[in-house]
Amino acid sequence: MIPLQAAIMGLVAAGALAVVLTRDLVRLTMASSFYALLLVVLFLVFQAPDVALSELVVGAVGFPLVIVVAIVLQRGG
Amino acid sequence: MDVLVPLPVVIPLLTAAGLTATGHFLGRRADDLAGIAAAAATTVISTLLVLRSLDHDLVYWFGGWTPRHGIALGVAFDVDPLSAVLAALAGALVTASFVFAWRYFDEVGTLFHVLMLVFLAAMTGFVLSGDIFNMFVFFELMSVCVFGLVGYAIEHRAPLQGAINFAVTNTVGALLLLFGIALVYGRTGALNLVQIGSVLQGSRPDGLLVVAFGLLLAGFLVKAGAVPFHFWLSDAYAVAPIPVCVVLSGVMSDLGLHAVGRIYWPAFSGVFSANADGLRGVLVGAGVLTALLGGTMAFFQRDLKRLLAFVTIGHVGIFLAGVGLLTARGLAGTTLYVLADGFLKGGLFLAVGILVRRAQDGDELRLRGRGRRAPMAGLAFLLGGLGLAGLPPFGTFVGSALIIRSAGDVGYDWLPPLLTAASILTAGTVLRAGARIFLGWGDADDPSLSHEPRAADEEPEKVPGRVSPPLLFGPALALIVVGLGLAFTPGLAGRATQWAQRFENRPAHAAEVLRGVVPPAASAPAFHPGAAPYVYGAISTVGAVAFALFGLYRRRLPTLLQRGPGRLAAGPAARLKALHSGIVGDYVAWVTFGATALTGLLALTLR
Amino acid sequence: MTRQTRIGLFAVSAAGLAALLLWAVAGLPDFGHYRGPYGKVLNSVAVGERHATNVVAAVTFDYRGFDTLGEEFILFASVMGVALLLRHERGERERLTTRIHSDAVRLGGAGFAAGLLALGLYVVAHGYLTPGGGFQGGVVLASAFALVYLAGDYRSYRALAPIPAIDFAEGAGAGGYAVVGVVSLLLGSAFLHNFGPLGTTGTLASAGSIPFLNIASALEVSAAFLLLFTEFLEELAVTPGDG
Amino acid sequence: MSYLPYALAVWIFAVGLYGVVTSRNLIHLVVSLTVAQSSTYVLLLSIGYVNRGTAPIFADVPKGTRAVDPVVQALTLTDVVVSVTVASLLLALALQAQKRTGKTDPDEVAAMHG
Repeated sequence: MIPLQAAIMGLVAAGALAVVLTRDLVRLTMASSFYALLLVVLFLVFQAPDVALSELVVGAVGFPLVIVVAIVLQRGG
Repeated sequence: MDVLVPLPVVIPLLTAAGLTATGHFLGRRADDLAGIAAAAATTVISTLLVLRSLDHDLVYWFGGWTPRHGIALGVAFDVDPLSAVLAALAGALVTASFVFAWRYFDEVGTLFHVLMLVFLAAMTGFVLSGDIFNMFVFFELMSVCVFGLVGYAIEHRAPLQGAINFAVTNTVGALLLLFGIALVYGRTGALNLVQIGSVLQGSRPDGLLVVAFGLLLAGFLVKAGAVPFHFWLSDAYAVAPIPVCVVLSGVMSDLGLHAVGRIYWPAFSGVFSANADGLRGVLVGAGVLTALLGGTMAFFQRDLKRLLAFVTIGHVGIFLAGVGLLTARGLAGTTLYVLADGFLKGGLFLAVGILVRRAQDGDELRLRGRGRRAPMAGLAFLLGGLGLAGLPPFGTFVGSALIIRSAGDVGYDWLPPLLTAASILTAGTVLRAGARIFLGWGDADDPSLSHEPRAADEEPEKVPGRVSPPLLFGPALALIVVGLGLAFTPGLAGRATQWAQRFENRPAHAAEVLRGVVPPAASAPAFHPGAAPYVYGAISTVGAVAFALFGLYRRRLPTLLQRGPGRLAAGPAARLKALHSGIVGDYVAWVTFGATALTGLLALTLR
Repeated sequence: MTRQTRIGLFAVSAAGLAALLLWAVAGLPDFGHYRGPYGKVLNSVAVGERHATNVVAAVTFDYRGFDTLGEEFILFASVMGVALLLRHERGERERLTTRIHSDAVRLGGAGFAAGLLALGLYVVAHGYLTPGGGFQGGVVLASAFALVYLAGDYRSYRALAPIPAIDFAEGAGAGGYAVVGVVSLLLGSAFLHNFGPLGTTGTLASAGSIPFLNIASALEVSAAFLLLFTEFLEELAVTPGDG
Repeated sequence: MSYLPYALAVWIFAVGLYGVVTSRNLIHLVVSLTVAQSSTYVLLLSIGYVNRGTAPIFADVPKGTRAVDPVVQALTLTDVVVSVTVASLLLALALQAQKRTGKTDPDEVAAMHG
């Protein structure tokens, strides 16, 4: 294991907790996108570029888009 | 390789895709016709697969990737009669529900048919697959189809609750399953079930294997609806449209249990062979608990769909106990039981559907005596209830006879009375509802039954135009008759036992799948049920009728009798009902608890 | 069950489950020392057998192509499910808001969407050579269309992406994947058997029928995400009516 | 130290489930569920990792270079799709629940019990 791997794993561990503990919806969207980006980096470090690309397009772009719509609607927008 | 093997998955998928692509341009009835045709074709081909695999498995390697040096490179279907027959059951139930649903879902265009067809393909794929990750894919495919179908009645609150609870708990179940798969892959470097078994040959059950198996079990039992993973089931089945319930209750729950047998025998039976007693104790114990809880909760329902949902849970418990005996006879008996029971429950749900369509209501008490105008549905209720009770020699009797004998083989003589008690509870409750609705028997009110929102509201609004009665009664009675009559297939019990023994013989199975060595055909052992199953069948039937009468006229019993035991039972019953809170957070906590308890118990008994 | 009871039940169970899981993962090979035969064999034979330089793509579209068929239909079924759940009842009327944006925003958005479109096509096309493929490229393509909504308005979005056309693409993509499998059957080999000419390793014209599966899944995925975006965005444009 | 990545997966799983169980908002519940799901990506990919191995893509490297396991990556790709589909279906349900009942708290959406 190299320090880079340990560091990014630590960030992912903290990121997961941060997402779950965020109760404000707008912040939640940002936190979950950020968490997805952390996962992307982790997957790159794990030599999985295909998975990283998937996580990037889904977790950091596609899914937040849907969530934003859901939040706008939930707030009666 | 047999060209028919992929078709039960491919035909419904292609039809679904075709309907989606062309649905906007075709006539109104195209979806009904195409759906019925595809589901019927799937049924026929699955039945042909049963007949073709009588003597040996049909192993099919997708992409033509046959194993090299015992290492599977691709994904395999491993077809044996006990699996193919469940695929046929799924096909038959979907066909019946399409016929029943003729013009039922006009409002949503092709969406209902498309989702049901993909759901059918997912079930056949799940049951035929011999690859553990492929099973996960089909497990998820089943779930995803059902999320939408359960929540069909979006304008009401209960269906949304049912769909959310289903989606979240089943996703957590799938996560447990995938965790288990990852652990197994990390240890063995294999995903093919038989190859996993070969790699694990001679391994001791260490922490990884015990926990991995526990997680796989937990995942499948969430789908099956075993205690304490069952909470989502009653919520979801109570609100899904009737044609969907037929399939959910008739076959999907049972597939989770079939999967338990399917992963245990090829992959894990070698590892756990020395400690099979402990595993048996855990599985049968969970089964008995589930059976009694399901039967008890069914008794307290007045909404017919929710009542049948708890009946489903009760029978899942019986099947879990049957599979959990870990014998060929137990497996064979369970499959035959599942088959007859699937047809009967399907028929019962359709009978409820007829009532809901006629009377715009699905509540036992409000429907009291109002079923007289639908005598065919009443007939379906009576026959279905008696069939569920295991009236010899009909319906579920053969399966339950095999399970009873198998319990004796492993020294579990206490099991048959408990399972009989469970089927008295479930069948008695069905008969009670039937007698109240179709004969007008019993009291008009019973405050101990749970009050639920009107089920009629969850069905599509009044169907445009008249639907000819045979389209409604036909499928219901056909399912009941098939369910009752299957038991008369000559030599069924013996042949099914022989098929199950092919699971037991792991080395021969491994050689067949990984090296293409076709085993010599074995002759079917004769099965003589002996006197005990008949006695239990008679007790169960008489008990069910008596229990139905008790349910109807309980409040006319002498006050003394009502007070004492009634008081004693009231407290625990209320607490039990309160556990079914309908809140998803509770359910996920229960799933976590169940996974921990199950895995922990396995760790205690298997090491 | 009160919230406290629930959280208590969960805390105890989750602690137990975590302990069991940690016990289990201790039995895995040390991190970085994996020796499983499956992946090793594929890494050594896939490029030679399939002329695809991306072994992950060879696994998803060939060795385990059947899993991917299931995956395509998971996406397919979920989009159908979303369409079923977000369908509009009679009485709900559309609120056709025309958002006013400056031409600069529209132009910029359109340019960005065109760029995304090109990127998506590239990612799709090179999937079996380098990272990427039908799924990732498909999502990018769908995002390009969604951008048209954000930059322009709902009406031009709907004109660009009419529902029957997307439905057709959705069915054709998912069905196309299965059809490629059926073609193998008709040619007398196993379902999803790779039948095309394998071509020269490292070029676009390689890997046999993998490119067909790749294109089918790109079509399916972009249509699926487009439908998904449309269904959700449509919710914004609709208000519950009186009936 | 060599089990740290696996422990990370267990941690993410537990954290995600905690979010699901304690959630007061359906959207938050869905996001927590995707977090829990991401634990399986981490577990699968770390199982297949090989020290000093390259990605299983042999475009620019000589054949026979030591590479990480491609199968777990294919499985994870499927898993990512599963996660996003389940999440979008649940969001659709959450939207309807809010639209029909005005409730966003999963504890309050329940209509039937017992």
